[in-house]
Amino acid sequence: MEHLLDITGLTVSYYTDIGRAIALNQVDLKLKQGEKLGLVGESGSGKSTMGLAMMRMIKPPGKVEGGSVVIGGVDMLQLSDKEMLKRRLSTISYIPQGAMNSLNPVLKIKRQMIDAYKAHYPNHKLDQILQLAHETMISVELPEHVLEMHPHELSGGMKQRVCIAIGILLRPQIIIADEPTSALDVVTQRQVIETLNRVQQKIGSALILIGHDMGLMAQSMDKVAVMYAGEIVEINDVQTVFTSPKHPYTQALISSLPRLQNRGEFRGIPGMAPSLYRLPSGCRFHPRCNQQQPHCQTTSPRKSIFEDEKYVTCHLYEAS
Amino acid sequence: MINYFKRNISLTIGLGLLIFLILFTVHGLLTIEFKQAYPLAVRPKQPPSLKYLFGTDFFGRDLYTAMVVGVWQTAIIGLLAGAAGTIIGIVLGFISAYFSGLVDAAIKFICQILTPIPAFLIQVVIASSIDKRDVTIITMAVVVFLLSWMAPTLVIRSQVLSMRERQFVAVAKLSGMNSLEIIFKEIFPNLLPFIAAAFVAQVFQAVFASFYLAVIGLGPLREPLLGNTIWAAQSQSAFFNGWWWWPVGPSLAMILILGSLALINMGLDEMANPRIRNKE
Amino acid sequence: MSTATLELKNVSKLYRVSKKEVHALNPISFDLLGDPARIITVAGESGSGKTTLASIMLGLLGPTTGQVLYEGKDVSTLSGSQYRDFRKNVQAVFQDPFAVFNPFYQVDHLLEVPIRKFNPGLSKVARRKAMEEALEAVGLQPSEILGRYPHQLSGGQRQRINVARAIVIKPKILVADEPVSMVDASLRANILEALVSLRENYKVNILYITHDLTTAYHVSDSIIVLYRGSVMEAGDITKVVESPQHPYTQLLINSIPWPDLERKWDNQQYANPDIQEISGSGCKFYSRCPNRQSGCQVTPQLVPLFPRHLASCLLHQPQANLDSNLTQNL
Amino acid sequence: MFVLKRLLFVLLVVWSASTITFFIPRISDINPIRERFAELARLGGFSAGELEKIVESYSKAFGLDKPLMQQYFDYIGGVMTLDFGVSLNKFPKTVLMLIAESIPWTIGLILVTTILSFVIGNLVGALAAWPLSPRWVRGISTSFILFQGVPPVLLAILLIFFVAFKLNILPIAGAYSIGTVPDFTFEFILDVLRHQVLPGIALIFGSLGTWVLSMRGMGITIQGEDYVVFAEHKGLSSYTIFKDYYLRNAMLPQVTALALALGNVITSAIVVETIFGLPGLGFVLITAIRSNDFLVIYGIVLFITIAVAVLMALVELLYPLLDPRVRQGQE
Repeated sequence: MEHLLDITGLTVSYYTDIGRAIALNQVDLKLKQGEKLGLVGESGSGKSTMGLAMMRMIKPPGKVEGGSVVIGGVDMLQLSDKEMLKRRLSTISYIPQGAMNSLNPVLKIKRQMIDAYKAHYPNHKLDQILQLAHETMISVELPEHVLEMHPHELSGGMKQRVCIAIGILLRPQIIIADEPTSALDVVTQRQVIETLNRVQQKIGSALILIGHDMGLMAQSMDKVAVMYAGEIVEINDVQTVFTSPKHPYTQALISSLPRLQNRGEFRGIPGMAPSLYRLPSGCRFHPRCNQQQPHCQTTSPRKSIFEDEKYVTCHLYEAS
Repeated sequence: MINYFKRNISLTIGLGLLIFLILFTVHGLLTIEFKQAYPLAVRPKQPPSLKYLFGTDFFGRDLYTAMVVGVWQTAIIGLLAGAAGTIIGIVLGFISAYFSGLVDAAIKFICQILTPIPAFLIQVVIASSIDKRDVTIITMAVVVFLLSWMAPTLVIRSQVLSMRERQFVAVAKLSGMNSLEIIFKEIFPNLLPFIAAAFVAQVFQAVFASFYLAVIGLGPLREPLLGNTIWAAQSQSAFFNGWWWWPVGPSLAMILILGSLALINMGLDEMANPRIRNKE
Repeated sequence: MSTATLELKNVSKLYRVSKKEVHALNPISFDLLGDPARIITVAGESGSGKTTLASIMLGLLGPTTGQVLYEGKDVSTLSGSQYRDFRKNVQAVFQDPFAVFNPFYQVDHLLEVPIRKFNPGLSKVARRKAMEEALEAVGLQPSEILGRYPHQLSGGQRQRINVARAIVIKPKILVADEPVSMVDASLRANILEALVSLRENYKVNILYITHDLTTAYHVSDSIIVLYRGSVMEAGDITKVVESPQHPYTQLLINSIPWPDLERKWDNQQYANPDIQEISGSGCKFYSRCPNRQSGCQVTPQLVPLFPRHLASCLLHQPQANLDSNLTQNL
Repeated sequence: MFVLKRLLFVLLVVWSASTITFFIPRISDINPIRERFAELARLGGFSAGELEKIVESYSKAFGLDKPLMQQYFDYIGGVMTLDFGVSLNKFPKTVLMLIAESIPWTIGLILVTTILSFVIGNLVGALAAWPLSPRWVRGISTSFILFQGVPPVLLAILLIFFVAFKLNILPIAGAYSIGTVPDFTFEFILDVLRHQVLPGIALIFGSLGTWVLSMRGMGITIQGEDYVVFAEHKGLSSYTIFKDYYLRNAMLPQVTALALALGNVITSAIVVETIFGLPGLGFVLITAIRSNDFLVIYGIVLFITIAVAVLMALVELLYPLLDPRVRQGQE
């Protein structure tokens, strides 16, 4: 089956005074229409860079050094700047992490939605746009009068839903939500995630939820991609990730989770994530791996691909 | 260290200019005859030449000597008024932030009421109320200082207040430090860049203000302060009479002084708020 | 009954924000007993008053009404040596692992000050040794930590240094204000483990303040659920988490994204948290409550429902034979 | 309520300024009238005995013989009703009349130069911080910033030297050419404008750098804000982002800064006026200083203080129109 999103060999580096930090290294990711993927990893694992690279929003000192991001047959990285401007929000949209500050404080919500719309369809009539804005507000469960308000009059959860409303305004094929609930209370978090799921279902787009909360992934995602030090080490359906994780890092991550059953057990992952400036040789996880083998230190593992574009990058699975 | 200077260009250039000015003045002070900076010492109205590097004026003063003395006097006014303003600012700022409540409200209120009053104009009132024959370099410094302590007070107060809300202060309290220790050991070291910037800004303001007062004829008339020289040149219509060197020399010297202070101030700002560091 | 180490008597806090009164904390009373050492969670959303409660207990903030008693004496009137004793024994770990460090100093400063203050007789070598021991106790390599500046360390390392600071002092009570919320998920377990071992090895009573009920469930013995400054439910942690009685607690627990495919969110729709909340008398949760009734305009009392399980909701009848004292139920 | 508060603040500012100007001369025990007439006496008008008599009668006329507190209340009352007394030098002209005659020149100069330097400075500063700007914009901004340390007065002197004296393109001083009669003819207006060019340039460039510098700093902060980044994610054109998301927000603190800078703006303008011999407030002030016309000095100082305080209050009252967050806070 044709994939909606096909990322291959995506590589991004940041160049600073200290040297080159490889934030993404040869990442592959495929996604079908309507699929919901959770992208998890600790801070510095490259999950946000992944989202920005898909939007082509990597800015200096960052640099996309290779690979392709093909959406519906078109490689985003090959488009002209002007064409890419048109694709943002209409083909692929991004719901930011800091909803608290992602809305322009001096403009009404209405105006910020109209701006977004007009940037793509400058000739459409205003009442037509407003009609759509109203519908979109309803679909994120916000009262219509929010359109007439300024951001500071809204609560955190409402602001986040306004951001979702702007994100889905043009019915994009792919929605990337970057930790959309990190600053919200659990009750609000649940509602925002549920709203996100509902609108995703309604417009039938693919959804990528970036985050570090495995709980949210378990609650609402179909697939989970686990990132470690700039690479996807495992990508699998949510069932497999939680019940029989393959990669030793995923295994450690899953067993460190606090659940109802394992009260009072603490299983942290020993060691620290490596600095992106000084990555270990061979497998990037080998210094912290409990199933380390001699060749892990020298050779990078290859992908072991299972059916339906799922894979794990670990020497343990290379033979099979 | 050297790398930092490479990055903070304005600080580097500003300090460079300052060092040049210091060398110029020190060398000058060691070689000049002071009395040539005062009237009737040399042949009047001479354009710049090898003998009179910067020319001489209508009253028979050697303008090179006058400039050396003028820069020196400017430095005294700037440092005195600047230091006094900064110290008052630190003391009041800390008192205000430390005691909070009524004391703070009073200090803040007074500063806020005084800030909109154009300081220069009040300085004009003060300076014009002093018997002109008594005006000295020190009185200039005092006049300038009297209305310039509010800005550093407000700056340091707000910095101490924001610093006091920082969590490391709460932790220091939990670790058993008393209020005085917290102020001097925890807060004060972090304020050093701000205090340095406030001091330089204060010196800049003092030099600026005393210069303005002198330019409109409210300086110590007998001294060859840079502003006084310009005022004298203006009142003798130097440009109309073709004595262009008379006002231009001191003007350039003043530009160098204020320019170096402004650059150092910019550099210190950058140091205190690295967030604003330009990414160029 | 032995003297409580720290006793809160009708403590409340009222803020005045431009003429509006905000009840950050409504009167609350409970004691933290010295023995046996326990971990008590104070849970709530932002604005629930949990951080205000922490600041009052630490003596960083004065209560509007009521008293905080340390070993029976009002904290605000403690004399020099008594105050030092209070300071030494009531300590904290804060949320932000960076903000607690003074950027001017090396990280040693954070550990050295309390040793110097509370153990003035120690020699330099002995101080160094105490610092090293504390760092090792939280699983850090002293040689990798001492002499560094805070920005040179990772968030997880910094937060463990904070716990080490508490170990150095060996307090009787530790207030841990959201100690893991700004730390990566994979490192949380290490820090929580360090906290639990403080309780085990040093008999430290810990007040664990959090909005995250999953970690609370894992580390603590009992819980106080706050909502807009009032206690909604309190008691044994397993009882409250496994069978919550107050509609607010139910909502909270139902909203937890358990990392568990067996425990998925149900399809129930809850009252929108964005709706305008009415302030004034009555149950604080009234405007959001799915079960609200006309009687809810009266402020409900915190009453016992089961042994070691209290709730303040009119839906539930108090069990008259049980103790309604909050301390006894924790 | 808010308006009332601002008004009270203005009154307090004016009250403290007039208190200062009232007491300072009295502390320094200079009798302005004696000072004035002593100078006339030196020039040989009358004898020392006559001087005392004249001083006494004038003191009576000015109410200087009344008790100090009485004088003080009269004075404050006068200031609040813009009655600053009479000029000693140009008797019987009142101070207010002198101000009224000269102020159009000053207002014209200040208005034009402040608007120009504020607009140009902020635009250049904003562009300099904008990552998509061409390199030369940054070059221009840096050169403007270098002017920041140079007071307008010094620029004025250098401009007179290079442009008026050396190149002789523009007049050295004066408001209009000597010998022309003030009239509303085209030639006369052109002549006036020609005379305003150099003072104008001096004032604009003297304050431009400050705006460029502060706006550039502000701009660097704002462009990292989440809402600017989100605007990019929305696919907005860089023009829209620059105008509505970046510039509008970065301008807010600059407007407040403008209110605070008013005092300096006016100070610079009146000093530059004296350098060019323009017949504005500065000229009246310097004439008064030279001739010990104290009431004129105090009158001008207080008048400007009132103007600055009122303008600052106006900016603060208008600010909510720009920033909806403040708007709500007030209601």
